Amino acid sequence: MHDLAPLCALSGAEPRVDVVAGVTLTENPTLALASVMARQGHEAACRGHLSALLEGPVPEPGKAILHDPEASFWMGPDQWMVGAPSATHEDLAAQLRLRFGNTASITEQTDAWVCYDMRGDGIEDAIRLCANIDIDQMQTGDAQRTVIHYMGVYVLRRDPATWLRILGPRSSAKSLHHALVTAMRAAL
Amino acid sequence: MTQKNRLDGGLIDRSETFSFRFDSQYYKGHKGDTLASALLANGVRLMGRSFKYHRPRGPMTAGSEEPNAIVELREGTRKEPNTRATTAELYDGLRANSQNRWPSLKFDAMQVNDLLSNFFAAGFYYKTFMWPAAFWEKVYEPIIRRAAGLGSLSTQDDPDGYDKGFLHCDLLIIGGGPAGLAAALTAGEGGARVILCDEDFLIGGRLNLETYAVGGMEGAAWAAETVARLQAMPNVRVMPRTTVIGAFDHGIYGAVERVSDHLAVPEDGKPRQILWRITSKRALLCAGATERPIVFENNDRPGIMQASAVRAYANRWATTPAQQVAIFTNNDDGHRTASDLLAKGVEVVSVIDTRADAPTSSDYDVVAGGVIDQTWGRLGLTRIEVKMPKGGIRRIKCGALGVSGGWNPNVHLTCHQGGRPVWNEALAAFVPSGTLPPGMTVAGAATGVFSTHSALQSGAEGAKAILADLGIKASALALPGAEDTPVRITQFWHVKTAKRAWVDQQNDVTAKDIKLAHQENYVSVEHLKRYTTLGMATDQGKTSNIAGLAIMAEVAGKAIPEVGTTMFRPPYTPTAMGVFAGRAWGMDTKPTRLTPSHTWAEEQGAVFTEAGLWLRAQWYPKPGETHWRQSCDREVIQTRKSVGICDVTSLGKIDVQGTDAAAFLNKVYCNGFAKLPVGKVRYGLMLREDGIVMDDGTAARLAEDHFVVTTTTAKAVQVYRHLEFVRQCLCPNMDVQMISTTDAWAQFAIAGPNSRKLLEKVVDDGVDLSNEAFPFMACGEITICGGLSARLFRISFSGELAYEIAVPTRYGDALVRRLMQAGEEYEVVPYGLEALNVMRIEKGHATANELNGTTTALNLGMGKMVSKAKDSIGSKLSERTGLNEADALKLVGLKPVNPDHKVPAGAHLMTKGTEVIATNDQGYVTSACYSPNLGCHIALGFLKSGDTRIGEIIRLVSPLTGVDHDAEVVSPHFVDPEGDRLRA
Amino acid sequence: MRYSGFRVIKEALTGHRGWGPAWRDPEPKAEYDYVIIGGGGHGLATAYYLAKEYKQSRIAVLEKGWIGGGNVGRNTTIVRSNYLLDGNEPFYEFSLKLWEGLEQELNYNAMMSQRGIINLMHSDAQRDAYIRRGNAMILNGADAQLLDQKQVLEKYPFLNVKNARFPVMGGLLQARAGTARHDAVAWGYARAADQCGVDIIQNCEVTGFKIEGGKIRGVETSRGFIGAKKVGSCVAGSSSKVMAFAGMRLPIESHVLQAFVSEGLKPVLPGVITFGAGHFYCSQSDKGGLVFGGNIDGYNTYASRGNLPMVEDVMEEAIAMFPMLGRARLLRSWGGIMDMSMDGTPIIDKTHIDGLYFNGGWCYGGFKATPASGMVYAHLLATDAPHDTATAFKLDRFHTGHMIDEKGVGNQPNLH
Amino acid sequence: MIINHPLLGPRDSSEFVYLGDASLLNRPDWQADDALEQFIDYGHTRDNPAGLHRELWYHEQGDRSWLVVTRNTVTHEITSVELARDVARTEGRFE
Repeated sequence: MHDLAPLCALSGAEPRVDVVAGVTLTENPTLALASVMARQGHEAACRGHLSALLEGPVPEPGKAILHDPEASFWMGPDQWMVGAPSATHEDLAAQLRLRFGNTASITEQTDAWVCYDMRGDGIEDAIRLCANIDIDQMQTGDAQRTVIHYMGVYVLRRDPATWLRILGPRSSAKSLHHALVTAMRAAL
Repeated sequence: MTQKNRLDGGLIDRSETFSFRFDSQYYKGHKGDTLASALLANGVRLMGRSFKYHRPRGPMTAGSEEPNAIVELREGTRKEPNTRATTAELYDGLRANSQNRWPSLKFDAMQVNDLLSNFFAAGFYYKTFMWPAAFWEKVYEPIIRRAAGLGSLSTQDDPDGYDKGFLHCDLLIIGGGPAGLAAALTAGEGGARVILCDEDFLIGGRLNLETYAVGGMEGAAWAAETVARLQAMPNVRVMPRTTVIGAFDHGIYGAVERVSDHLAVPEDGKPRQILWRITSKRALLCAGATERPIVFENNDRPGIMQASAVRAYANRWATTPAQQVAIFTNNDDGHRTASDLLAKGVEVVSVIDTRADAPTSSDYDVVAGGVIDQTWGRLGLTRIEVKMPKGGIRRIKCGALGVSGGWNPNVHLTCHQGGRPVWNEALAAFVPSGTLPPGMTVAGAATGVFSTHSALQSGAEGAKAILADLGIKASALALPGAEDTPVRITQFWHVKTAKRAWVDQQNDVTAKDIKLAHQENYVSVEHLKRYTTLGMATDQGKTSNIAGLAIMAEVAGKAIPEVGTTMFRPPYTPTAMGVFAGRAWGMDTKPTRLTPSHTWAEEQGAVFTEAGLWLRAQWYPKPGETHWRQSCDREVIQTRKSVGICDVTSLGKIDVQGTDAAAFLNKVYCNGFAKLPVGKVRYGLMLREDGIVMDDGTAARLAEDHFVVTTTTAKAVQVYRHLEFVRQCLCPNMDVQMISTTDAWAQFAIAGPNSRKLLEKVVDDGVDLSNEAFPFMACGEITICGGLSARLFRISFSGELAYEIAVPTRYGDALVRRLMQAGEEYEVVPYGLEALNVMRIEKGHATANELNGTTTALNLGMGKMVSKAKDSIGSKLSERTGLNEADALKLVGLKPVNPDHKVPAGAHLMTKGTEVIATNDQGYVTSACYSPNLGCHIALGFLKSGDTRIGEIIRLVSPLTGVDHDAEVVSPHFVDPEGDRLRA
Repeated sequence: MRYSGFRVIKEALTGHRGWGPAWRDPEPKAEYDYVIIGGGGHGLATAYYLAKEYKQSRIAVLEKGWIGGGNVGRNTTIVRSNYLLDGNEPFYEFSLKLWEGLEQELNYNAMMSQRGIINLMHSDAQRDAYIRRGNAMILNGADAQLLDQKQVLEKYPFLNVKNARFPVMGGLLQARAGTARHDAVAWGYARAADQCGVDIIQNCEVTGFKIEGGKIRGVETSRGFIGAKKVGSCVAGSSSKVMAFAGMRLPIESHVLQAFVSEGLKPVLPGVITFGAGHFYCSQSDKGGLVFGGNIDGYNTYASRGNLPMVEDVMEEAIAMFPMLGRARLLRSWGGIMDMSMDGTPIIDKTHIDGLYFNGGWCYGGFKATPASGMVYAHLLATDAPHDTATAFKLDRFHTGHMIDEKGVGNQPNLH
Repeated sequence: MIINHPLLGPRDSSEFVYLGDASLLNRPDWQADDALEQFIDYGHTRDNPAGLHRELWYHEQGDRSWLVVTRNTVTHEITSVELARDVARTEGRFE
């Protein structure tokens, strides 16, 4: 085991937590991520492997499958993100490569993203000040790519529905955090 | 002060008394007042001065169409110039000051302009101020600019925050009067997602301003009850203080919610205003109508107002501009004002009706067929003179005159996508045309149906039809009973006079100006507007445009619709610029991207610089270093002598996979990639389709079907977009998959002769870094520090033996610390962008300064890289003759002849002995630095036929910065031209 | 009738009864030597210089609506000659010199005001590029000065330098640049051309060309056929539509540019200033309105209106530069259709049809070019040879590879 | 504007980046006799119609699909949106 200590995206050793009017925003460093892109001509087989992994249907456009331990959301045509707890899946990309074989291109994505969990009553009001998505129409299991203050993000509605997960570019973690907390303070 | 003109009743809250100040005087008002209503209640009519002639002015309206009563609201950093007193909500402690006057509102020295008005006729400035020519900027214009503008800015940073937000709905209802409320009830009860916006702080529109009964109760009470019902519906969002400012494509509306403008200071963390972008499936415009004036001589004195405004002040705000009021009207609605005022105990001295068949009244005096001939009162109306129908003048003492020239539907938003309203002769008004913004319908007075009953009905029916269109079933609303008075109007636009009668009050455009414009052939409505400035003031002609058109029609002998109508454009009312910016200002203008070593670099005291959105370490000063050059030189020297470390994470990284990945790269790079072996990196030049260099970088082949492509920091987004274009649009059948991994990997350059030794201390056992096992341009996946997966590339930007190592970003901080620790014995230095730049110039490597979007591979000395043996993007158009001329620019190195001289970037190159003029220009310097290794300044630049001019002494000129000296043309590779160090 | 100080005073004292029409409204004649299509600034200037400088006669300007209603009537009024490239700078400097004497030339006060333009710079690379450009300007006989941050702040003390996301390092100043009253430019040229005998025919839309044996014979219009020996198209914004009548496809796309004006404010901005970390330019008019703009919306369009995202972009940059503008109010916005060319540079050239000429592709730099565009186009029409300052604006430059790409963004019009 | 993405439904146009005429899908054959002329035309000449226009938009802040959007340049009405990859496969010249 190597001896380098990881840092959270906000540069802390421990994840950051903010609470505004009962809504919490938590930096979540425990998520391993990898993208799965079907190889041309292997689309069906790739979906099959993904379906087996998720023990059910694969996510369609705009959707996530909130399965444990591996979950997934749709990123683009024949392209998905797979996430899992990093404690058990630090080598997620390698695991997926084994599973998918030559049916998909797998890319390590864990450190490309910062993950924030926003939970509580009123999260919709905060999101309305951030992103041009119809948050009221988003149900548990919906996943949308959108923009928060120039930063491309994914917003996922989790279970329970008072829980949103926001994935943003890791290098902009601080700016995204600032945008989210500012919106929470303005809206809540 | 007593509120001497305060009446009984109204919708103000007398339980809350606010103290406020206008200019130096303190007054009292109540919650629910506007600044204008509170001032009127205190007997103040004079609130402003006009733009050109500095005429004394009071409020003309009770709403957002106000041209006259505009003030500087608040003080200090929160000062808001040009604020309409008629919409500014009163709060305790409010401060406002009059504007565009000196020294005081009552005595304004600039009113001398009024006496000289004969000289200031429309367009006068186009005919004069031309002699002598030099006097314009020096004499005339400074005088004009001294008089420019209305209010003044604080000139200090706005202390308040703004937000932008996003809303989605089935139906957006714009305006909460009877039509809007009936529509909202219908749609809300039908289950549609509804947003109801109203610019007022009290929703209800004219229901709050009138005495009409609705459903057996007072109109205002019905409105309040209805609003409460709507607010209780989860599918309805009721938004008071929210102005819909623009109708944009595909059902998108901009709306500004004034969250905190009714407070002295916004609450902590809360915005002053929010710009909502509303995405609607349908919109129903229920914006009501605006009463227009009749134009007559001296019709601009404080106290002369819209008749409907006089009754609005009486009914809603329980105030009157004066105890004795006269009315001037051409329609029945003017009489409504008279009866409302009487009911409030205000004396109606006379109703002058232009119509010979005017209705009579037993309650007040009516002059049928009379017109206003003249008015008196310097700072406020004291007397009117009426031209009687049978001749003769009647003088009437009064402090206010309500004028009613009929009503204009508020069609503004219907025009935002090019629709032009059409003339309705019966109403004597423009009404919305059939060409509306797609998805919009119009109801209520905005369509020209003016009775309360028909407004309620058209709102309800409009909503029902929209819901049916959306497939939502709505039941018919049980309409409450309301008045259904027909419109009776006889067109009458202005009382003819040889003197001045104001059409556009704020900009001081008179009927005479319009006639002059006609006389000079500025007849087209747009010429009229631009020549006279009619309709260009802060009210955008809401009360003046139609009268102006009517007068032009009359002098041109045309019908009004033949003269045309003017376009209304966003915003509907003037809108604070800050709200469009939202939170994007100051340091938050754009997001900031931080490198993985940022925290560590901060600890080292690094100085940072912007590179695109990234913050990158520019240099790392050591104690005692007082100038950046000292740090930079040290970093360069130490790196070339031993070893240095630089965070290069910001370079774009793209994962390219698939069985056709190599063929794909072969297509996008002008040089060959098909045969690059696994475990090797290659430099690649990417062209735009027009043959100009887009970007350069490297591609590392990690596996047969797996490459990692790097881009420059600046072009990462553009290159990715381009690659997706090629992949999806030009090579749709290639098996290629791509994803950006820029943020996923922390990447560090380790450069210098000791870089291998340093690296050997952190790589795991079994990783062979020897030159044989891992030669220049090798790459591979390795483990370090006891098992951490990493990618290693033997590439060099500095020209030294160098590597770039990448680890998952979360370990970047730990890795840089470990590398620094491991390098202690070699006196390793971190180096920043400055040192990086020096080393790459010394090596002759191009960067953004050279890849400036106009340079070709040929210019860069890499013309041979453009393969003719294959098709790649840009290769064909790079063959054009103009890009391959004999004297084409070539990248060269430059050294000063006098070693003390600089070779500054941006200087131009001239052949010795030629005149320093543009036609002799031979090229320019792109990048320059001091080279601590060569001990002099050096530079890269482009020179015509430069590759054949090595050794030539050339003249370097920068007249802009006072440089003119000689430089020697040399090879761009100042350091290690053979590349031995790279391969060591 | 000449405008003069005496005349202004006399008319003021006699009720302005003596002012005549600024230009006539003649009926179109059956034939002209020259027909200029487009009564914008460039078309009117072309007609004026054809008559005045090149001593030609029998000239008509055909305008589909009202004169000055295109981009000369809807721009941000900036006049400058701070270009980099050899193909451009001599032309724009020639234009600026014509501006400097325009009022006297036209006997009409277009209020050309040389209050200076500053392009802010925010990085070392940008400074290097500005130095190169400033030098190119000077080498072409124009003026340029490099300012440091302190010098910029002396002129614009309200500029945000305290907490600016992109620090202001200084700026490139062209002191002779400035603004002019845009409508007055069109009217001034119209009046002067009219006085030279040019027929300005409004509400006359060209609907086709009559071409025989590869030679132009005249134009079809909404008011009937009008014969012409030479026809010059000058309809930037609609160039593709008009030239399609001659079967031509152009290296041009039509795009909308929005512009904005604030409420009238007491002067705070002495000249023109542009943001270098984005695209934003601003000045303050003699009436006190802040006049500003930014990028085009970015998609092909012929609708003279824009959308909200670009409004927000422009305002964000305004606030980034001047946080004090947060409480200033936007009064009005408008949109104009631009001929966006493939390299961001105009085209003034003959066409493959004998007697048919083309002037267009002005992107959003056409206003400042008005006098020179008129002069060099008149030169081309009268002499069949390009003017010395406009030899590079050729229609075939994309064939030969002689693009004039100031921004260095290539053949994608919406990036220019 | 709102672009009705064939997979994701209506999306705000600010998520997209505009390129230009969809004729850019028809990249000429580099080995044709008049390849240079064809590339010059491909790279620079445009119909630029006032009316229906097929054009390329890239869903940069979305699923990264390139789309062919048919839009009226006078009214901005969008009548069709297709995945550019599908269009390229059926209409374009490609290898």
